[in-house]
Amino acid sequence: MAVLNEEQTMLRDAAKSWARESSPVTKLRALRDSDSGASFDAAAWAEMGQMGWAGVIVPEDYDGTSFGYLSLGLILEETGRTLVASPLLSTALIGAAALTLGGSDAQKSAWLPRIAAGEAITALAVDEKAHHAPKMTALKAESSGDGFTLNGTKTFVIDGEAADLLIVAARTSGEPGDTDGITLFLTPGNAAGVTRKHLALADSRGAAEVTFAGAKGEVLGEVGKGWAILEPVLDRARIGLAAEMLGSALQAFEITLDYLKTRTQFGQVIGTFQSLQHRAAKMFTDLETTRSCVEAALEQIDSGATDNRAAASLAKAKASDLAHLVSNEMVQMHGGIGMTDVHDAGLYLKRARVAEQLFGGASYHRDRYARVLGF
Amino acid sequence: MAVLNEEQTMLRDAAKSWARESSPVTKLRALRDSDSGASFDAAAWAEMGQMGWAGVIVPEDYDGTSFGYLSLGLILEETGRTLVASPLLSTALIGAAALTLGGSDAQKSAWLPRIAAGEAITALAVDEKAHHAPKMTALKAESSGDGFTLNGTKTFVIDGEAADLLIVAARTSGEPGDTDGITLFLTPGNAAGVTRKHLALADSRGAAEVTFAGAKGEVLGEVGKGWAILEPVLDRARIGLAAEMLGSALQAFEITLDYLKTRTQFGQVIGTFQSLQHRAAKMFTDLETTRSCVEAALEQIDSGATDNRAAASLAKAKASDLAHLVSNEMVQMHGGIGMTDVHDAGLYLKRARVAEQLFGGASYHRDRYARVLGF
Amino acid sequence: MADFGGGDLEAFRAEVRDWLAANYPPSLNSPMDDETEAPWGGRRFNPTNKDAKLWLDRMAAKGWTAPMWPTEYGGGGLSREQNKVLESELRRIKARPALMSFGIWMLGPVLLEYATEEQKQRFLPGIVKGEIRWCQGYSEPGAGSDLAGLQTRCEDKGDHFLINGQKVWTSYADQADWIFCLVRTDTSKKHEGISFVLFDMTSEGVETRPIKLISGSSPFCETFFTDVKVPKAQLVGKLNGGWEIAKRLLQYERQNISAGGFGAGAGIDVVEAAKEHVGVDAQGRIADGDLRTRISAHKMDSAAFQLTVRRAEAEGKASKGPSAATSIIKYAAAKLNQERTELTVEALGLQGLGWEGEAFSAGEIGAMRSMLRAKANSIEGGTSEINLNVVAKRVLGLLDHQ
Amino acid sequence: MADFGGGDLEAFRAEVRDWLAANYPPSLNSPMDDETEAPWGGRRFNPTNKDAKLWLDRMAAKGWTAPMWPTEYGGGGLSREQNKVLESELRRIKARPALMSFGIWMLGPVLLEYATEEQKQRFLPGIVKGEIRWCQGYSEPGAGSDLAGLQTRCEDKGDHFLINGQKVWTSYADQADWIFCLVRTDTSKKHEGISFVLFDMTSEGVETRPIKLISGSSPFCETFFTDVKVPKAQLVGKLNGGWEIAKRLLQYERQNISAGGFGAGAGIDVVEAAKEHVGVDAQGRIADGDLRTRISAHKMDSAAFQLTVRRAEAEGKASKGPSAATSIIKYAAAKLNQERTELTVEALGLQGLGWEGEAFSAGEIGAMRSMLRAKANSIEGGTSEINLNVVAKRVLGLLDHQ
Repeated sequence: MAVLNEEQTMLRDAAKSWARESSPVTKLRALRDSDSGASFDAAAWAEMGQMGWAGVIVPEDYDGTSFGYLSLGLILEETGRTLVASPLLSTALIGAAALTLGGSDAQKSAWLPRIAAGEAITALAVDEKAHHAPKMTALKAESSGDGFTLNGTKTFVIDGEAADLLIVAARTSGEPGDTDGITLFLTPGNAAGVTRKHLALADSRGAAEVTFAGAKGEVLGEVGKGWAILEPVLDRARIGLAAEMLGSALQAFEITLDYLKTRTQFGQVIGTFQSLQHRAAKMFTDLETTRSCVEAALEQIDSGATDNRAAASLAKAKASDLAHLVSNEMVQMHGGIGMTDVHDAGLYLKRARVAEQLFGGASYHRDRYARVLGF
Repeated sequence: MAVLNEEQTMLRDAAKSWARESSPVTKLRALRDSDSGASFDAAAWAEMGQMGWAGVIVPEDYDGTSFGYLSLGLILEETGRTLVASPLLSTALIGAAALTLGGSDAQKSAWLPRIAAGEAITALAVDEKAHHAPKMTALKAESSGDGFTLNGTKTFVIDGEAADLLIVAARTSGEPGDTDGITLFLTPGNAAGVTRKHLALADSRGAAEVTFAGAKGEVLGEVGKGWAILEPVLDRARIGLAAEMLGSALQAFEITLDYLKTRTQFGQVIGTFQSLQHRAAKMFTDLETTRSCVEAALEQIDSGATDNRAAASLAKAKASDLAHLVSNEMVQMHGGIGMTDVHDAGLYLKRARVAEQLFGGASYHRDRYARVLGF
Repeated sequence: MADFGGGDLEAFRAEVRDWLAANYPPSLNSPMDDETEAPWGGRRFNPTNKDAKLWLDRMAAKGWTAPMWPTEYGGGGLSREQNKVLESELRRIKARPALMSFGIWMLGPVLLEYATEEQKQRFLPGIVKGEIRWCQGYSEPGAGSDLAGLQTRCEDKGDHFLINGQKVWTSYADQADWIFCLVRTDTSKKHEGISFVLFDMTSEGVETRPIKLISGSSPFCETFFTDVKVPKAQLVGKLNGGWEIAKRLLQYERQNISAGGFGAGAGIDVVEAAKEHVGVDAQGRIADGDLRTRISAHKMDSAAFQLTVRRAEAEGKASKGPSAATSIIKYAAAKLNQERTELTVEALGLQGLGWEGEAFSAGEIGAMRSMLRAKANSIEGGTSEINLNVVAKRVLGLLDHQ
Repeated sequence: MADFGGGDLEAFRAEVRDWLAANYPPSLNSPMDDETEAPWGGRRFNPTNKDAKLWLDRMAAKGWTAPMWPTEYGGGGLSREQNKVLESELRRIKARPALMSFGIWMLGPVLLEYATEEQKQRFLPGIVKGEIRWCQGYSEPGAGSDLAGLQTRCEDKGDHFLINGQKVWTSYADQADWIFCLVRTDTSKKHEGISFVLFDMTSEGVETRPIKLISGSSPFCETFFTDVKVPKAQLVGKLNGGWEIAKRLLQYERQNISAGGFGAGAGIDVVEAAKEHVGVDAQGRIADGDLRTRISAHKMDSAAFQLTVRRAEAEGKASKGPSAATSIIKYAAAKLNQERTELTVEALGLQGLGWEGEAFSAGEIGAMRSMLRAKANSIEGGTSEINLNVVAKRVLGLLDHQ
């Protein structure tokens, strides 16, 4: 655990007890079993908003607290522990980051205070195919009279159905694969020409497929220069998601460790078996090294660094591998009971698989890390 | 172990007892400590020749026994157990295969009986750079009067210094990377224009760098169509080497298993520790599955199959991974004593690393396997 | 029969071929219309396509639902070579199985070995005919890997046994007619206090509850016994002698699992998924080199596994005893299927993350669910940890911790 | 000292800077001419470049060879913050170390804690000055991981101890002046029968024999004791109380190993080796995608490790106790160095397989030998298996097998 200041310690403790007491894993089950198709629990989000969590990285000028990314990461980690389904990532992190980094004064004024208050939901619409590939943006934006119209389809849009504001990566020039020619647009979720379809994913939170058919878009940042905002925003998203995944993996590990200490077979507590001990110790090693990457990445953003590519790919790749390993071991070490739906292991496993892919899997980020390092 | 016929069983048993009694690992130590730069023990090779092992795949018409590749693989496995340094691979397998597959009657008559009798050593000169890449052949062969002259350098030539006959892959047309335009040549080891330099490798067997400066070469097979011989010969070499590596890994495993059964720490035989038991059981799993691949590949050649690419890459990749794992575990499970030069663990480790790279490492063969399978 | 001549076998092949031509219902050449056609037999077997039942009855009449069992108990009485011919002819016409049955795969072989003559006469013919569908009462909530730790009590009440307790992971308990069940008849001992009994699932006091898995619905049930009365004639083997039978039966179960691996070949192919969703480069290689490498390694391990199964079979036949390679097959099969299904989900990307709904094809949803279901491969029928312990101790000769 | 002001520190920095400008011998700015200049000190320290000795003497005079030890024993008496300033100034001018010493890294700290005042006065100043070179007599052929199983006997002969036995893995025993040594003073107990003694390596009956490793020559020795007489005043701590001291000393040893990792950054860089020998594609990527992926994963793990070392340090400082992350550092460092050296050999291809001779550069031969030498990283100073046991038990709270 990073060395925290008083304000960070308070935030972390508040998040920890809120997640444990007010939003345990049973809440995710309830959301799933409600069959509402909602990607989060609105009541819980309202509470989170009241606690100020939606405004942690929003500048004070726009009614946020400007506590920074490490603070937000701590909340994501704690809510990740109990698999809290919330727009913390899509809105409090991604939406706030995109508007802060790329928004005009008017855009900031219009949206940041509402985000900070927990009143507006935002969603980033970037991917178009099954695998994360932001440079491959093909969705067309064409200049038309007073603005731009968008045509095309985005998928894997987190909290896309609930979003009041869609932040859309579109192509105004160049070819898929080019970073030049990508432009970001703001489009209200309920704008004419926008249709949204629910994608029911294994994690019970899901995502949206969003189709734009002549919908109007307002430019965020500069035309053709969206990559300069999109890439830093995606890196922040990856780091924030890695913090959430770290929390989930840690909780899954702790639940498993408890089981190892209580389950008896062959007259022995199974945690006394050396092969399980060594596997547990290796998981602990991965947890500790991943934590270092996640916290360092959060601190690096807070320090004002402009290039967080390596740090983000490192954090996301390590968190993905960690989530993969720990979720598998959680099931295996629980044996049969871990395979049943009444146990939480499956929920951790399914969330892990979705989070692993979101904003690029370990494979994507190993490739990217190598590129950034020049090989 | 494959189901063997009587002749194969006898060969295997003979090889096993000869290796154990007449050529234990101390022989490799002696070769190393002699500082002679020799790549094998001539006296041992003479014995092997007398037992007929040099002619196992040589057709009966040329004084061989035509027992086949499975038989030769069994000998390689048994001699691999005690790290016997011999030209069994370079000559009895590669040389015999190249001449049998590509030689004219005259060439076969000239060389195969001498190979079968253990009287001639052959060496395949294919690689030119640090990584195995037969298609990248660049060494130039130019037509000149009655034949061809060769100019260029080959490296990692196994038994190249001792070779009476060099089998050289050269380029008569096309560019490095093309398979068309590669031609195989026969050149006596002591031919004018051939110079050979010893490469002292970690396995104490070494290899040669062979430079051709206007040396004459006699075409083996057809001009420009050498790939049709070279690739099948390399596949046979990979499979034979995999058999040798299987034997070395098996012996390394058995030595380690014995140590696990006798070494005591904390008042326990260390083989009772579950984490070591599981690691041993996983090595055993890899030994068994690798054996299946090696034996199936040998049997596939004997069956007359013409395309052995997948089988060869499978056997060599699996054998390389196996050798890597088992040699590492051998040192680790022996602890400090395994790190000392007086123990054999280092010899198994060093031979493993050289054999892993020879004719393509696991990485090369995973890539090739995927290509052959069409992805 | 040992030197069964090739000529006789060919005559047998002709006979099988003729019989199949005359007796295999053409309507079974199409895929199953619905799950009711899965030929599990039993009292409630009522397939939508009645030919599934006809096929079962015809095969059962020849004893070919249990081809190598003795004819006196309804089996086919075939030699191993004849059985291979029968199997190859069934494969040739792509015949559906006539009967899927735990009775044939697991219970029958141990009854042939351990039951009294009376019990064999009573139970085996019904198994061959598929009249009775069986389930297996082994695992309990507190007895998984440590099966012998089971606590379901069986008391001797003079003229009958009285059974109380709970089983878990009972496959198809809610659809089975009878159960073969391990019970505790002596609480003062562990392995020597277990007995093997058979009883009717319609007995008073038997209750079943289906188990939902992380992958969705499943054939597994929890099964509860409350004062279930069982006639003493339904004890197989000796009182307190059930552990030996239990272990033997597990061998048959494992052979069953090993033979096919886990769901190999089913569903979306990982290479095709990667080519479609990840794309290929100019040389036709999967564009993601990292994923491609892992797929190649997996394909190699898969090939190595298949070759090992084949080798173990050949060696087993040649040496008349199990090959050492068989000991690692269950462990390797579980690992491979987990790898295969994980790689498929990864190759599919977002399309591999779907749980339900029209945005995903049945194959894509199947990929996710297969990946989840495959996690049990290293748990069911003996955990991988137990498998490795067994290899270390029985095959490698390492000792228990003192 | 706790609220040491920034201003005072800056004054100290200026003082250090001036002193270094005046006292660091310019001839040491060049690389070492030969191994004799490695500043291990001791009676036989006789560097070709005499300035190495001069530099040692000047630093020792200020106590800066042991900057944070009390001045009364010859140390520098610096605070933690001052020491950081000193270190940063030494780094700034790229100063060679003045003294490398097991006496400073390992023995001194436990003497400060366990020795009598008389022993401190006798031994510590000599350590600070580098007058005596020390070696460590811990492992024995039968006592590796199970160090407490050591058998070297130490008998009480009234006015002296008599030592008989054998040590192994004694680094530089053949060049050391004195040894700190674990001996058995009670054969009826295990941990409670061990004592910690110091003695002169020139004592009669001491013999050393260098150990050749799989990677070539090494600083390790076998050390034999035959009726070695040791004055009783050279027992540190209580008779039979040596195990506690031994463990404490191992902590210092591990801290030492952890701080730098194993040989990180030394030798040929794996990325450069791969680019040169494997080549790059049109996009500048290492052409072998499989190797590239593994190098990238390794570089990530390496970065994660460095960040963890840094975090553990920061947390340790903030909480005044060791961070849980420290428990995994030795294990992770060994694994990383083994990976790094293996990948380098693999990337070099044939050029990584050389053992000697002109066909290979010193760096290439070093790559092979480093890979071989690195195999010991997971053995020396506590095996990885022991490290994992310790994490499982002390950090995760799992219990011993019953």
